[in-house]
Amino acid sequence: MNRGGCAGISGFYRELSKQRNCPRPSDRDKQDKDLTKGTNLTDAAVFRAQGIGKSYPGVRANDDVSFSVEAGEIHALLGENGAGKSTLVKMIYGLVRPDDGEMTLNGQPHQPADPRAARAAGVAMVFQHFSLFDALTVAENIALGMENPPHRHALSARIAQVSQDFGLPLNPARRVVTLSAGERQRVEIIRCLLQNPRLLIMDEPTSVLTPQEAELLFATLRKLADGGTAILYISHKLDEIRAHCDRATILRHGRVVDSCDPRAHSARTLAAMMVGGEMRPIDRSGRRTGEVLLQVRALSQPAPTAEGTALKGVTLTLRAGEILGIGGVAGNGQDELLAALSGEVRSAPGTVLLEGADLSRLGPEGRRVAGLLAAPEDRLGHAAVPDFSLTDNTLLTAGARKGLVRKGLIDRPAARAYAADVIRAFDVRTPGPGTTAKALSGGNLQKFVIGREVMQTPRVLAVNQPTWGVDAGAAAAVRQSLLDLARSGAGVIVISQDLDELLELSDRFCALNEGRLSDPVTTEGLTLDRIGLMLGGAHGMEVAHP
Amino acid sequence: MIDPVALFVLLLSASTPILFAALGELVVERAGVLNLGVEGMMITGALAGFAAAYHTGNPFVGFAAAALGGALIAMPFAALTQFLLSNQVASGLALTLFGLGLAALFGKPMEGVKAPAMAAGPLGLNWIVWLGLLMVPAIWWFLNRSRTGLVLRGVGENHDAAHALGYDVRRVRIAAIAFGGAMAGIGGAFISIATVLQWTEGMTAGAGWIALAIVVFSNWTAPGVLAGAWLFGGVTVLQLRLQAAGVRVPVQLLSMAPYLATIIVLVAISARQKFSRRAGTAAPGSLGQDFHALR
Amino acid sequence: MIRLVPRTETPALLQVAIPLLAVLATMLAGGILFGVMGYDPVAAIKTIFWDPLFGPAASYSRPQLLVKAAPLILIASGLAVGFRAGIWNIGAEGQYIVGAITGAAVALAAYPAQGMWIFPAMVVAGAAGGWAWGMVPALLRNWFGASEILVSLMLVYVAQRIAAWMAFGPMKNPEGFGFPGSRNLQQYPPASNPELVAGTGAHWGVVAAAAAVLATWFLMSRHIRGFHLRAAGLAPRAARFAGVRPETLVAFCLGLSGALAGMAGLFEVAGPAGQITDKVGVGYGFTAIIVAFLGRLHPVGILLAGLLLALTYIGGELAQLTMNLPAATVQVFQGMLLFFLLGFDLLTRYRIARRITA
Amino acid sequence: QDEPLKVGFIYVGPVGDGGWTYQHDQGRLAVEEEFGDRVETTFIESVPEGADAERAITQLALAGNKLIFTTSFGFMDPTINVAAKFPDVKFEHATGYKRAENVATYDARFYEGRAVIGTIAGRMTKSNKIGYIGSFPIPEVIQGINSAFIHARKVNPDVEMRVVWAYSWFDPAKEADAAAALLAEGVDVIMQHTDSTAPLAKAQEAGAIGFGQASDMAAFAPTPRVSSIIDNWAPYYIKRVGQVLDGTWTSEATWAGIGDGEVVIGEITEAVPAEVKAEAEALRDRIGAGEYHPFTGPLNKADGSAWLADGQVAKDEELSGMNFYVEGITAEIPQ
Ligand SMILES: Nc1ncnc2c1ncn2[C@@H]1O[C@H](COP(=O)(O)OP(=O)(O)OP(=O)(O)O)[C@@H](O)[C@H]1O
Ligand SMILES: Nc1ncnc2c1ncn2[C@@H]1O[C@H](COP(=O)(O)OP(=O)(O)OP(=O)(O)O)[C@@H](O)[C@H]1O
Ligand SMILES: [Mg+2]
Ligand SMILES: [Mg+2]
Repeated sequence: MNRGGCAGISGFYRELSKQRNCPRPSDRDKQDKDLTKGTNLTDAAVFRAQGIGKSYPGVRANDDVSFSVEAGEIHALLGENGAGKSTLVKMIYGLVRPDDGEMTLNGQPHQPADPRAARAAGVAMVFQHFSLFDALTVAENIALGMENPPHRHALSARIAQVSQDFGLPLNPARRVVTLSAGERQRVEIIRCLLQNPRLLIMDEPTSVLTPQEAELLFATLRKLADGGTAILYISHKLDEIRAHCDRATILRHGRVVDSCDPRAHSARTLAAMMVGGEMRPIDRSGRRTGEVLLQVRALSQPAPTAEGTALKGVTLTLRAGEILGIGGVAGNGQDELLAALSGEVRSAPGTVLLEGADLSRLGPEGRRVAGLLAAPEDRLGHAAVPDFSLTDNTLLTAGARKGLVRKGLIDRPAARAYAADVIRAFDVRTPGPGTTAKALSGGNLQKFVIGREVMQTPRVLAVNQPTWGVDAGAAAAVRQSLLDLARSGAGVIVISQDLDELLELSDRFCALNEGRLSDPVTTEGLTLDRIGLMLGGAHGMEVAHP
Repeated sequence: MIDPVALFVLLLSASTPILFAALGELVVERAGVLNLGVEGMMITGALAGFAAAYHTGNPFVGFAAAALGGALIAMPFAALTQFLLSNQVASGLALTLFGLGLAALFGKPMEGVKAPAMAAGPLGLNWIVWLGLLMVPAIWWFLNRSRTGLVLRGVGENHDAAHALGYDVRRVRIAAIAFGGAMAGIGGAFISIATVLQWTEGMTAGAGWIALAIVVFSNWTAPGVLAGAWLFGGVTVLQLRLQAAGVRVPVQLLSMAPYLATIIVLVAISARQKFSRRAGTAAPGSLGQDFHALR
Repeated sequence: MIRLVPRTETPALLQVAIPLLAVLATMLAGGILFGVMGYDPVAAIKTIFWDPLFGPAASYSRPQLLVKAAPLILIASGLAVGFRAGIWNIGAEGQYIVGAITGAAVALAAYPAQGMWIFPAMVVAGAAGGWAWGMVPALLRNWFGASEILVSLMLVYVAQRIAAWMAFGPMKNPEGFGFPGSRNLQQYPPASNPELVAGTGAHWGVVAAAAAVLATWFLMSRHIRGFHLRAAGLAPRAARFAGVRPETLVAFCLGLSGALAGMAGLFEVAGPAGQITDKVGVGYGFTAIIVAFLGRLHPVGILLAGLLLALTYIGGELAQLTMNLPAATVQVFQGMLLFFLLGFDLLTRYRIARRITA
Repeated sequence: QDEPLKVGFIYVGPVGDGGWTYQHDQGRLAVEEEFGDRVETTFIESVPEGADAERAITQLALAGNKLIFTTSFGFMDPTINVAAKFPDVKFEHATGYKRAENVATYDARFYEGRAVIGTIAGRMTKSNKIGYIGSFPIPEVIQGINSAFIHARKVNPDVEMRVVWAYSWFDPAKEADAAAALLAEGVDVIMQHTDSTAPLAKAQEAGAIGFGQASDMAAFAPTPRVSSIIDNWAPYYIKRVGQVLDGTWTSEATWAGIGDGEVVIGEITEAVPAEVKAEAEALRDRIGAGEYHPFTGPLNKADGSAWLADGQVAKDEELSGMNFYVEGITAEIPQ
């Protein structure tokens, strides 16, 4: 076990890769390559794409994309939301057929009719969103991802074997619904490994992982790469890419705009390449903290679902003009804490107070009226109704404070005007307030959701993962708007797994761990080591020794 | 007073139509499709089977035709729900209306004639009764041990994931719907060919709805379906048997019992899922949801 | 090759055009069917769709459209609210039956008293009965997570058996020579639900149906609660975030649709049907699901769909009468109508595009 | 020649039910045959009892039908209601008890036929157990059970009667289960007052015998169907249509039986010994000739209380509300 140790969290703290005070996983792995059955270590391209194009109605998702991935290489695919990364890898995996261009795999033409053909040709893929079957067992899930799985018992034995070899222990008989996010990812990876892929594709695999899990993933990937597998890796986490990838191909508006060695560039320059312009630095100036706005006192709550986390005695204080950052790895109670703040879950009397008034028993509407607003993590389906227009989506939260709803009656012109205001003020790129939320790209919808809350001039705004899966440009805009809100005298709580974001935004920092909130520390001068200790050996993680 | 063995034999025949229909619906629901058109498919099978048996003089040809008829009448439902992404509840109700009406129309020439008698199978039970019993382990094996069954469960559990892995969700579902139609058809034909030996309008008299209840009662398992079919068949047979023996029974109350039992079982399995960390119900994850993949 | 592309916005015209298209397609397919069966297709279609409205006996059948459509519209209005919120009450038939029983129970208990209070009390009792029957699946879903689709469906059968029990036992008419069935409420004026204006077919149920259409229209398109309901149907978590309590929503939707169905049952048993028999449930609860979908879950659509379905029933009877078309034709017809509607409905959510090729 | 007389029929089931409705439609066809161009008949089938019935009857009246037969008990109140609105239209309601100036009622003395087949049953049973599948515990069905039992006992004092209520007029699967339950009880003759052939099919499987009900069910002859009790509405319909045509129609309550040809005993097959056949036919003829009433004393009720004294004949009013078994039937009538 390696709980909270140096190697365990080093991958998460991007800076550590520079500090080199821990050996990189790949360095360690190079010492025992024999674990993998590597055969081909030549640098010939395993996969090559030539002039690939794909159109969707109104969008040229990929245009004349050419690049190659070599054996033993971890190759990053970078780009803004909607740049065409997922489309590209779906074509390689046979889920989408390219309109034009050619692909070769191991020198052979690669035109998979469906994913099964792609798998037969040696391509394996881990998806952006899990492609697992909750009610089925691990073994069944893996069998479904293989062309000719061995008999049940033999398969279980092989799963046990391979998962041991790669240090990713898994019980083949467990039902997936009982597994943690990290364990689920293991299932996907083992499913790929069992096929001895020539090319392994990973589409944003780390967005759901704890740092330890991510670290373990990279160790595995490096092992595979050293064994000769070509790996195509998609992520928005630039530092992660800089730490672990050998090469990067950058897409913008469906076209390849650059190709580079990510280790040779800073995150900022990479982001600039993606966006095609310089990023404006964040302005933190001009804030001062004032009186206490929000108090949370010994908030305890049972886990809402079997998969959820209980909150245990969460206590915090938030002042006017202050941004409180709450860090921690996913699944430690972030969603539950936000729900307790937003009022989706009511808590015991006296646990949530805004400017002295007890809001604990109020629902979301009551709390909004009082001035406590929130924006949950999942924008599509939680913060917004995908099938509603943006106008209707304003009614979701802004009805009372913006006078869009009076005595229960909806004032639609007012709602439309407010939606237009948000769109204008937050530079939401969309045809207009009549557009459905699901038609917006992730970053634009996030700007709209944050804007909808910010423009209601809340006393306190709590946000969860405000920039999750959002590209660099939109992320910067969202962060700036939170800073501006705090400058205007409101209190802001930012719950995030992105420590950079927290360090950038917050005045004080707490860690959420297994539903417990640590005491706050001032961010100024806070070191990553210190944060690592605060996050304290994340829950239930097994980190195998290589 | 009442011979339990004899009672059991009664129960076997009585439960056969609903057993077939429910086993078929089980497979359909396991593939993630809720088809409320069982009654329409049963009556179609009852007519198609009867007509074929009458014209060929061979009851077994009749059952084959019933399977075909049931599968065919399910195809508009399949097309609607799989290609046109229509609501499954409404489409199923439409299928019931359509099947009942169509069978009544096309059944006019079949009125008043008698089906060829069926030779009894082992132990004096109808061959189709045996076939039904055999289908229980067969479907259990298919669902839990076969590769195709695994794919089918995968499709029913999470159609997006199944699609991402390259399985043709629609094709699996259409095949399952056809199978469900065929099984319902055989169940219906058991009534016309083996039980009544005649065709009459509306002769399935609501058996299809009972089949739907049984699938829920079974918690989506083949042995559970057998238990459910026996419970429903058993309560009917038992109350009739008690009446025949001169015992006074509260018929109306007893006939509610299976439905109440189904509700209780449903509540129990749902509660187990809700309150325990282990997954309780085996209700397929994508049951009743539309699937649409863009390529 | 053609392919489907999701729409981001549905043109308003389509909402109207699609049901019309479905009706036309049904006429066409039905015409072919009639032709194959050896009937004159044009005459058959005319008899079913035209004669009830403008035929020789239209002055009678037009009001009858209201009588037939009223329970369908009343029930469907309630169901559609729930369907919009993603709550699938398919047990309205049971709620209808229970409402009829509890409503009639008040009248039978009061018999032979006279009083203005009796009918209003029956309406309340009918609504309460339906409401209570709808609350069973609601509570079981809220407490245990049991599927309301299945529980409400099961409760239909239980209700049917209760009706039979009542008709043969507790509610049997003591002056009915041992025949099953309760007293006829039409013959007990304080409890009857007669035509309000002679020759219009309008009884209190029609009034209630009209009120339900108006009220649900107001709720769904003007009121924030209706907005919340729609949000809950599309994105339950978002609705919760907006301030909707899922439990309240489930109880509200099942309670509302149950109460409306129960009221429909009461108006029917006190009016056109007259008495509790074992066949008091004649399928209005199931047909109302079809009406709700035909009406695209919109109150105005439901109003029209209810009338349309009533038209096919009455037209179907006329076609039997004048052309000897078998009764089953109506079922086939309704089945086709629904099939076509569901099929064309796709066009509201997706548009058809030609596959773009290189 | 003036306009043909238009005659309408309302059926509770589909014409193709092979039972009750089928037989009424046979009666309608007989009317057409009899009067040819002078009449024009129409029908509406599968009309639910209740709200829809009133409308369907009205439609018939509006369509110009001057004589309307409403052929199910559940149409009683709707018939009366519509009749009040159409005083110049004549109505005939089957099996009900409410009449009006222009509403007549008619019914058949099915119990007369039950007496005949009860005799055959009593003679034919070897196990001395006769099974009876009842639809609903209503007077008409109870008359039939009593009549069948009385006459079976007459020829076979050891006979016992087992009654099973299906609570349906037509549910083949349920009827089959009911028959199977009776057969399991050791019954070897099945009588039924439900409309499907399922009990006959079960009887055939078990080597027992049964009787056609409502229609002849000849497809099951010569065995298991050894005879049948047929509802034959044709004579009555022809008579009443004729009366309307010649203007002699009046509202009355008709309860006709074997004598009027309304209840017909289907052919008794060779599966029945000749002497039994003769005995049954003799009984049939005596009833038909009015020489014998199936409910003739001495008869006691099942609870032992006296009902009819020796030679006393049951009054029609008593029969039409019959809600008790006669002595010897041990079961209870469900309430
Ligand atoms: N099935 C589809 N139908 C229509 N347009 C699509 C479809 N899938 C993707 N697109 C469009 O293609 C473009 C590329 O999308 P893609 O999903 O490949 O982006 P991405 O780079 O993976 O973005 P992200 O970082 O958000 O995952 C987008 O503009 C998107 O709107
Ligand atoms: N099936 C689809 N049909 C049409 N457009 C699609 C489809 N799938 C995705 N898109 C569009 O693609 C764009 C990007 O989609 P994608 O799902 O890759 O991620 P996102 O929501 O932008 O961001 P992320 O998932 O990374 O948070 C969005 O504009 C979305 O509307
Ligand atoms: Mg994305
Ligand atoms: Mg993507």
